[in-house]
Amino acid sequence: MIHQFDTVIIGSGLAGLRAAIEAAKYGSVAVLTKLFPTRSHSTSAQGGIGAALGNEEPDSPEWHLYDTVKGSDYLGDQDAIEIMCEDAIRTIVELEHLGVPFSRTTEGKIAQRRFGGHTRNFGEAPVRRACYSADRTGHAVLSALYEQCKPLGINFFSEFHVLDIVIENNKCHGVIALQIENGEIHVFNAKSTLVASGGYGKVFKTTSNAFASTGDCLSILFNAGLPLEDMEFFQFHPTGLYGLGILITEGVRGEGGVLINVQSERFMERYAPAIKDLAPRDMASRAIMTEIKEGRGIDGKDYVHLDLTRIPNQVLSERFPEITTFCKIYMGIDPSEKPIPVLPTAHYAMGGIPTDADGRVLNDEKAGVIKGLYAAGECACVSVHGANRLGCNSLLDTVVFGRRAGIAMAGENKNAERGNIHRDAIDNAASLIDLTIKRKGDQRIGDVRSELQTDMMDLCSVFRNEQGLKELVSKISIIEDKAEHITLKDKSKIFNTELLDAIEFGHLINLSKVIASSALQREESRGAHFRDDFPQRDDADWLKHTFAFKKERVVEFKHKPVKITKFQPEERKY
Amino acid sequence: MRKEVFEWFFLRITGVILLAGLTLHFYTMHYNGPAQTGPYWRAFNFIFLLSAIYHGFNGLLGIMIEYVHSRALQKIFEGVLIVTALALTGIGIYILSV
Amino acid sequence: MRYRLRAGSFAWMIQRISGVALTIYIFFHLYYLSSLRDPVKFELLRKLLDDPFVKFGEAGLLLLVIAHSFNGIRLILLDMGVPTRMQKTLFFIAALTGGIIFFIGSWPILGGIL
Amino acid sequence: MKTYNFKIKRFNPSEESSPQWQEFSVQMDPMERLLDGLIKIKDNSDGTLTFRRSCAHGICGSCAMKINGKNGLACQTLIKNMPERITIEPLAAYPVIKDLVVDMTQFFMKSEEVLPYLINAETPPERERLQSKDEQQKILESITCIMCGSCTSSCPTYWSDKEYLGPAALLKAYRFIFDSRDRAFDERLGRIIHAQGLWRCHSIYNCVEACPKEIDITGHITELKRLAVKNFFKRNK
Repeated sequence: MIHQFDTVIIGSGLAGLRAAIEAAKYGSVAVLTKLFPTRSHSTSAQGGIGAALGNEEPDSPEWHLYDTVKGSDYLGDQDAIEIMCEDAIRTIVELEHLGVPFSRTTEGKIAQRRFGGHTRNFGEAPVRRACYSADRTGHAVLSALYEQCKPLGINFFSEFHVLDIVIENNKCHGVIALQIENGEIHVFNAKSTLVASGGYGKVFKTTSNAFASTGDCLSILFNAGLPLEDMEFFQFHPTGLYGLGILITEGVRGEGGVLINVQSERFMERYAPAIKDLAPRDMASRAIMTEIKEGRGIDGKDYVHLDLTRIPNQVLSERFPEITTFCKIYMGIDPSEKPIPVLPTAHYAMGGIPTDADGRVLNDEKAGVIKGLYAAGECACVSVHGANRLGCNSLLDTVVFGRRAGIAMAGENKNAERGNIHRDAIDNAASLIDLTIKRKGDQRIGDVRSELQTDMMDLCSVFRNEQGLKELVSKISIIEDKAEHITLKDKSKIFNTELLDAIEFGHLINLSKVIASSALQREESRGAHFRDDFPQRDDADWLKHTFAFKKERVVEFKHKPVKITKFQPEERKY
Repeated sequence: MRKEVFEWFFLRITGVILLAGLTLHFYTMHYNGPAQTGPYWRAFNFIFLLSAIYHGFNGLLGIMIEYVHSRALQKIFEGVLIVTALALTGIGIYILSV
Repeated sequence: MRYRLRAGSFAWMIQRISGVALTIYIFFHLYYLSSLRDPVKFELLRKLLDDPFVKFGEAGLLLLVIAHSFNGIRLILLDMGVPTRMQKTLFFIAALTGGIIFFIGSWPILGGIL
Repeated sequence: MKTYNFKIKRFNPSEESSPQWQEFSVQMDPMERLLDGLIKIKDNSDGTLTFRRSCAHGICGSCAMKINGKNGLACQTLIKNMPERITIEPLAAYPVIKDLVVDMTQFFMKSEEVLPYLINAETPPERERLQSKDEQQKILESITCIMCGSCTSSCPTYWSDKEYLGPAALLKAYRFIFDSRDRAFDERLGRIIHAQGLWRCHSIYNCVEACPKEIDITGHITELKRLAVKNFFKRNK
């Protein structure tokens, strides 16, 4: 079936929907999602969305800018960060007007709380900057955006799995997708296409990410010859529930929760004397892993405790109902009575599809763009998060740059021809499915996938080194071969989730290879990327973005300078 | 659509009236209460009768909607129920007017 | 269909069945009352009431009335704002008091034959 | 590790004429979720087993199903709280697409009937609209709905009457009617007080028991009923 739209948006998370609302003012919009819109992973975001509203105490966008730059370990592009922080206040107010039920202060304003790495007056002390809706901020914002799409007549294609994004002659023509329910192939010809497909945390074994977070579109674009930027930077959130990876928001530390080791020591005081438990995530994760490595994990095991018993019960139940329930359900622990066992969990991809500040996808490290192709949200790399994202900046990133991409697309659509996807591209997509279903061999998808995820976790998580990464690259190569021999039992056209698993797994392997190779080539430690063999930041050689390109079966690298405007790199201390 | 609000509310009101009426009814029937004559009794019986028919038939109407799905059939059943209820009311008034 | 057996669902089914039965009973009741104008017929029907079988029927009627009324009271209380967590408790209270009242109320009807 | 028996209702309407029960035994760690069990079956025994899942911690609403007769999220059901024999069926009242996957189109359409979005045409203030804590308190529970469909699937009225709006849509209506910032009170109320709306709720409370987020759905619907009645008398004065 062939559809014609002005704008096609892949992904119905915050970035996709915010862009859709904007683009729908100027033309027809289709939103494709492999789930149902409100099931997108944005809904899992707990803690908050950052903006220097100053509702609870003095704050300024300038401080927000400084914190974000410093948090990014100076790898973030400062012009883009400035756009984000300046636009933050307007963005939050707009979200509130759209219906987001933010938690309130006693005067009825949007309430704000402390979050990791957000400080007042350039690093003096933590500041209340994260706007929240209890601990369901993502859910609240996503619901409101989805709801507001309704009166705008935006067309939703739920449970459509993207097979290909068609790019010819440096122009994007649209998308080929599989309708999961009946196995039919749909073609979406578009003037402009936005990739807002989210993250890819499923490359790791322990992750806070949803099953759907497999980075399909990044892998598709990478295979099409487009670069992926800064893929070595993958954030590990310090406080995932032990064994499960389910996230406990940083907001709890903003409200007084602390990390403690086996000696009941509040160890973050040693790692970040000024802001302690509110240190950025990369530092907190490393601190936890160091404590464990040095034998101060709880009961000699590989976890530490997150102590929320210090938070008043009323605050806990009012502001953190969801995580209180998680802890009770999954760990059998009432967080008001006992500390929770936590361990860093793979959380957020700083890297992704390189774009400019209006979401246009770059086709090289020199700022050339692909016509009609945009990206926003976690899958994109603007880059506002650099080497490490600050908590509550990701939701802000999605809505600020989602909106900008929406406006840019509407602008471009005025003078653009609608793309036309040719028969052979459609046949290719169909044959991909055919081949996957008919493939014969002795491998089971579950086994090979968990092998990949375990290897990534062991060799490419919080601490990395050359030997491990080299081993990983060759392991991935073996896994890639094994994947050729995965047999599917489900041959049906109707809701074939085994087929989708297989397709997604192909993308996971592809991205793992890019992540591992990118990590291997960056011989320094910066933000979330820490190399035991190069423990120092090296601004002389490495203050630059990585651009990874596909070259046959290997990954090739180019680099792009970091945009520095207001803040020169300094040693990063908290 | 206002009609449905009223109907739902009035179902509760008639329910309460019926409850009070039944208690009294049961008492006079089985524990030799006062003889049921005079204008007050007549008024009581009248309200009691109307409440019972309203409450019962409104209940049936509601149940009918949930199991009959064709709009046309719904209309037919609704008509039948209303006619039956009116007929019963007539008979009731006739009996009470002895 | 375990959902059918929960207190709220069970109460609803009783309410529905007893409601329909009682509405049908209006026909019989009016037929009985219509005999008030005809002494011969009235006497005939009166005699019928002494039949133990009819007595049981009458007790059954009382049971329906009590069930419907007591659950009705429960529903009205809930409509008026009694919190949801009370709904099961209210169901059991209604069942218990209803049962007792049925026992007391059916005594004058069944007393003669039991 | 302990062995559990999963008895799953399988059905592919395009290939079979009626559902079949199939049993699997699965080795489970007590810390694991029911969803982990289903994934183990899919990965190790039968790749054709079909179910939805995404976030795996009870916030996206994908994996609602009927577990031992009760609707719930597979990702929020810890295996150690389950008996050794577990019966799993798709949610009732929605057409089955395949195995545990049901067609929820109708379910979502119901919500759209109640204008499920904040409506306020007044010129917004420069900053946020103020909302007191008390005003927000009214909607706090209703905004936690994850649209998993457990409630509507447990409702006996919905079983027999697919035209009924159902608990989820009514809860959505509540969420906006009681939002102090919304201005579409009359229009939205009009969308729920028709014969197939509020009044088809008979306070059965199955939805409350089914809701994985423990929302007092019937309580919210009752408040809507009272509001409708109050509004009726106010207008007819």
